[in-house]
Amino acid sequence: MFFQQLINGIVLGSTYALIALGYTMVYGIVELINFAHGEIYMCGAFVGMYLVTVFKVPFVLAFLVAMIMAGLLGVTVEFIAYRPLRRSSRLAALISAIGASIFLQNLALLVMGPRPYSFPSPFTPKVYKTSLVIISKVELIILAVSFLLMLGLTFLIQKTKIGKAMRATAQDKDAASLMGININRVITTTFAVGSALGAAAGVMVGIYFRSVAPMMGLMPGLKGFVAAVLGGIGSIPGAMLGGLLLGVAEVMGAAYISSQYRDAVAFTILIVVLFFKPAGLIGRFLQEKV
Amino acid sequence: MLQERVNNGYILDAVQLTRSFGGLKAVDRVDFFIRDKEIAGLIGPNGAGKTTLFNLFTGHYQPTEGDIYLHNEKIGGLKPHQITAKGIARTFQNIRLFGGMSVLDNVLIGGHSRTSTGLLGAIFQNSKDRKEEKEARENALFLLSFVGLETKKDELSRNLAYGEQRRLEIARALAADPKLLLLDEPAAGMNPQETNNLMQLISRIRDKMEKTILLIEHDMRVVMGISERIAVLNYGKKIAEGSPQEIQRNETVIEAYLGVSA
Amino acid sequence: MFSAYYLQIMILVGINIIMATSLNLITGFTGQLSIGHAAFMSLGAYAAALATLKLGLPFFASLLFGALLAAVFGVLIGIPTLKLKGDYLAIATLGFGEIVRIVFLNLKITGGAVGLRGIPKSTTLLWVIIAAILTIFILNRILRSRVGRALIAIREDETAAESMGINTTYFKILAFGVGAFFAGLGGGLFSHYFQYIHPGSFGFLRSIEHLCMVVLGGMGSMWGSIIGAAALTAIPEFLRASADYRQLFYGAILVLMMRIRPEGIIGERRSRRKPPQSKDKKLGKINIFKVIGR
Amino acid sequence: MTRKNVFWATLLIFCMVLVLATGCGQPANAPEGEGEGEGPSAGAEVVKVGMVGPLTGGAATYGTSVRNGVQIAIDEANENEDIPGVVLELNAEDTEGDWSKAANAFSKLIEQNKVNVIIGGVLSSETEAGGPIAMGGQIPAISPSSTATGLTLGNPYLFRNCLSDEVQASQLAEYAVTELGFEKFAILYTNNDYGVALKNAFEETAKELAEVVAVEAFMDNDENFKPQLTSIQTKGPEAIFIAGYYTEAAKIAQQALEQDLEVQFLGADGFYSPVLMEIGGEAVEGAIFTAGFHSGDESAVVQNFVNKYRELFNEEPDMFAAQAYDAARIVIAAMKSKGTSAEQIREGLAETKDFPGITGNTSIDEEGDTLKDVLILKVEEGIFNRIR
Repeated sequence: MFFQQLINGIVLGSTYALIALGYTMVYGIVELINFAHGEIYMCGAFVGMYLVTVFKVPFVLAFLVAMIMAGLLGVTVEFIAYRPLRRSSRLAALISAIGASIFLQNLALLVMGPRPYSFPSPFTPKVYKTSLVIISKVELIILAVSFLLMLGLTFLIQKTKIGKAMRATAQDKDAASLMGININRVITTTFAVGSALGAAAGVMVGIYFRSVAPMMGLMPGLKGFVAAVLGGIGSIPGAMLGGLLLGVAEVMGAAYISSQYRDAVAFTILIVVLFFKPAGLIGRFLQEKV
Repeated sequence: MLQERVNNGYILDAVQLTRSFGGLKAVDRVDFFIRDKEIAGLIGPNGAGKTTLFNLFTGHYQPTEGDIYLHNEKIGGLKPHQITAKGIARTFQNIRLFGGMSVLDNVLIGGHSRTSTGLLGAIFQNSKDRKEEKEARENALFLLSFVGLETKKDELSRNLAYGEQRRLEIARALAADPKLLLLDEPAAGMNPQETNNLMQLISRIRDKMEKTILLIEHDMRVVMGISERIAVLNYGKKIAEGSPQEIQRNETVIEAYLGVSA
Repeated sequence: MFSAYYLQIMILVGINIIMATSLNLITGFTGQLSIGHAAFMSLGAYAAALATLKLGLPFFASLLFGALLAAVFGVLIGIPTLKLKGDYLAIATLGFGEIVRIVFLNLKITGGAVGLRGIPKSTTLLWVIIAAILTIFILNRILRSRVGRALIAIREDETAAESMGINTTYFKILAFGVGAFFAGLGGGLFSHYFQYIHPGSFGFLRSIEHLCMVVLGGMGSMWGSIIGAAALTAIPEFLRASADYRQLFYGAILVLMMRIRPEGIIGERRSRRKPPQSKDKKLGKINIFKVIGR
Repeated sequence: MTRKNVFWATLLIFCMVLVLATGCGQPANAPEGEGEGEGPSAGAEVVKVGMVGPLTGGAATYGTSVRNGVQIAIDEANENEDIPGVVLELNAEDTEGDWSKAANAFSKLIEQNKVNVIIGGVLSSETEAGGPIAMGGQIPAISPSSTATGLTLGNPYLFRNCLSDEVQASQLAEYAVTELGFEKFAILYTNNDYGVALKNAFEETAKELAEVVAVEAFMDNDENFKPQLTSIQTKGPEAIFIAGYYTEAAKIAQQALEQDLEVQFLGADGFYSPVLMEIGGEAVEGAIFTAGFHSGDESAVVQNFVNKYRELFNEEPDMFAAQAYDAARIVIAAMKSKGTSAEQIREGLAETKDFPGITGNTSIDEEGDTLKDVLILKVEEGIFNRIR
């Protein structure tokens, strides 16, 4: 049972990790907790579901279109709700983000109605059994896609020009700007990429759990944020690790401690980790210069 | 808890003080003392470990090795607020005022360790607390007039001019009624006129208020002009110590600054 | 006389003023971002309700009991603040809030998922007004004293505050304790007004609502929190007129208000720019040649 | 900067105006040309019926169904002029699923809208918070779905129209043991008042008659049930009783299938929604659950409701909608027999006896609780069939 639960945790954790990446990228660049990220995840899932069920678009194409649309949405949200507040206090931006989140959630509710939509799996259901674990095809696909996306993101950030610009901006916005980096473009790209990853998570969770609903972003959004902090917010490997750890912690908490206290266990682990590593697992704790 | 030590007449005495950051020894076995009521200077090229030494004295860093004694009482390992209460106050290299607070409030905070009103005192405000607050205000206003900022007392400190901010930092540190005042580059960024005023102010603090002063300063006119004794740090080590005249003639010091190998 | 509806809104405004001003002490004045204020409220609400129901304490004593219990937990959650800063602290408080909610959801004595019913309706508008005024009065006294200055100094510059002899750890915990005390008081009033409590109303969305009140009103402004609490209690009720579009408008209004006044309704404009830096030190380096060469 | 601010401020004010404008047009189903002598409502007295429930937030799907059900009942009554000289107007208020906001909604409906009766709240916590307010305002309220034990006790203004959790869970347990022959049960319940009450009742009966090998919990709006299912799987039950609503039940069944956990799924009236099959697909095939409503019932009232619901809202009704429809019809019947004032409605509700509802014959006892027949349904080839 332990290995089965571990697999359960890793699959859940990899979806958290994908959501956490969106938070952490945005945070790394603009130090903003993008509260509307959970809603972007939801919108991505809706776009994917709509394309597949209504327009009969092949799944892979729908997946990519959902990512692009969510990227555009992320950029729009940044433009309307965050950009005007870039020089204001961080909390003002946070409240604006919360407002954007409420707005998007209820827009979806008005347009789509409150009932969950079914998101039929594009894959023929199949289960792989070994002596230790049972894993389904969808789960394997989620793991593979998450892994590929994370690999792609790492490549984007480490090897490409825009990735370098992102890293430079994350280090020091003013200096990056002096070096001729177009900060606005970097921020736009960050929001687009982060949102696209969120949408990828949304679509995959949609097919995994076979449903899409306007409120589906609320809890995963929160969990993704927690995962990002757990790993060390602003750190990309941290988000991946934090997501996996949170997923495994939640599953193990439910399995071995109490399913009633599942989230309490996960949050206790969070607080304990932060107590010993005040800047998350991978985050650097910058000793303030006196 | 605090070890006593033989009285040697020093207000501050650091023995074999070392502080490492990873492999780097920012301060390396430095012996350093300050006599009561003197103005001492600490100089050295950038990155020599001067501010690290300050941070060790004020408890912002814990010494890796060695001890610090304030009036023969061991203070190494204490927290900054405990050290302030024991009588060391400081200013910062890159001004750290409480920008959103008024000038007067900044000085009142300086007096934090000399007052005692707690939560219940704040709420019920009996006569003792009211008296304490009144005295603290009077003292703060006196210090503001001492540094020449009495007319600005209600302004937000972040709206002050640069030189005024430097002086406010000094007033704030004085409000802690320290035995030893540490000034970290007080003249940085000042014009010659402001620098002159600052030198006079520092001398007055020692003479009128009878404080001991240690300053880090790059402006040699200031250091040489008012210090009675100067220590020179380079690469975390103390390379020279003596009167301004001795330091100016010291070969090692000139080398350290010019970077010429002998 | 007011209709019972307006009376209810006024009572909620009063309770929210207590919540917002007490959170303002922690977040606005001391600068410790907390997204777990609802947890203190629920602790006070449950403790006061249980004190009334199980111990038979009079209303006033129950309120005090709830507030004190919340304060104890405030101190407990204040302890991780020794190390955590900014968003990490925010997340820890959020986690704490969720833990409290889940515990209340599963405990027998609190009625668990069914909630706790049969609490006597002792809260009246007069009680709420007295409590709110008392809260504001006490918080104001604290803020204008040595203690308050120390708290604000921690917000402005923690390192410098410590250098001024302020035991930052102690004062941060104190801020959490005092903030939680009044949040617990608000919770006690809340439970004795609705006669029923359930953990569902004390989730992180409620904490965020409190934070919105503080930020919208203006961080570190007592009047700001009062206005913010009143506005964010009244606006959703006012928006009931827009039926299905209510929450949509609510979200849009939050975004717009922040755009118009990022510093809050009452609050000074402060930018994220860095404090003035000392000028280039190379100037000093050149000086030494002059002096030594002389 | 300032000019920009003026722009945004204008936008904000514009929004506010829009709010008011939409607000004025809000009573969507208020009869057109009220009091102007048009149509059947000429000179008719308008009686307002309030509705309280979650129309936004995580539970919005249940609240919306309730509103839809009530809407149909009221439209019908107005069309048929069931109560001569009276036009009913629905005033729905949102709670966001938060009971303290439900209290505001109750208050507002009573004091501002001056409703004579309220249908709601939907969630038990909403009704718990609203009950005292209804009593204070002397306005009767009838909840279509709040199943919490003892909810209506000591409150003469509070009624409900739903199956009792205790009754349906214990009947199902009995049925599962005696008729279906199961001996080892697992329970997976949602950690809210509904799930807990069902779990307790089922566990009690099932333990008397057979064995309960595992009890696991989940939260409202959860999506991932793998850890609980994995734990349950190791205990090898023959049947799992899911004490929760259809969205979660469908996902549980789905994930159990993926995990090769082949068991009989049992449930309660929370299963009753087409969403169960839409999301659950193959996995929920064969699931057995208790319900008060069956859309396959050939009776005219049921078919009338189902058809109207499809026509108006373009979807199949669920359990909430059906019970809300009945609750509203019980209210209308009370108005017909006693009168339309709040006190008269209260008397009428209290005396409800053998009301022929689409959710079965309904009587209200002296405590305001409902007595109803319990049906047992089974999912067969994607539709619900009645098996008892």
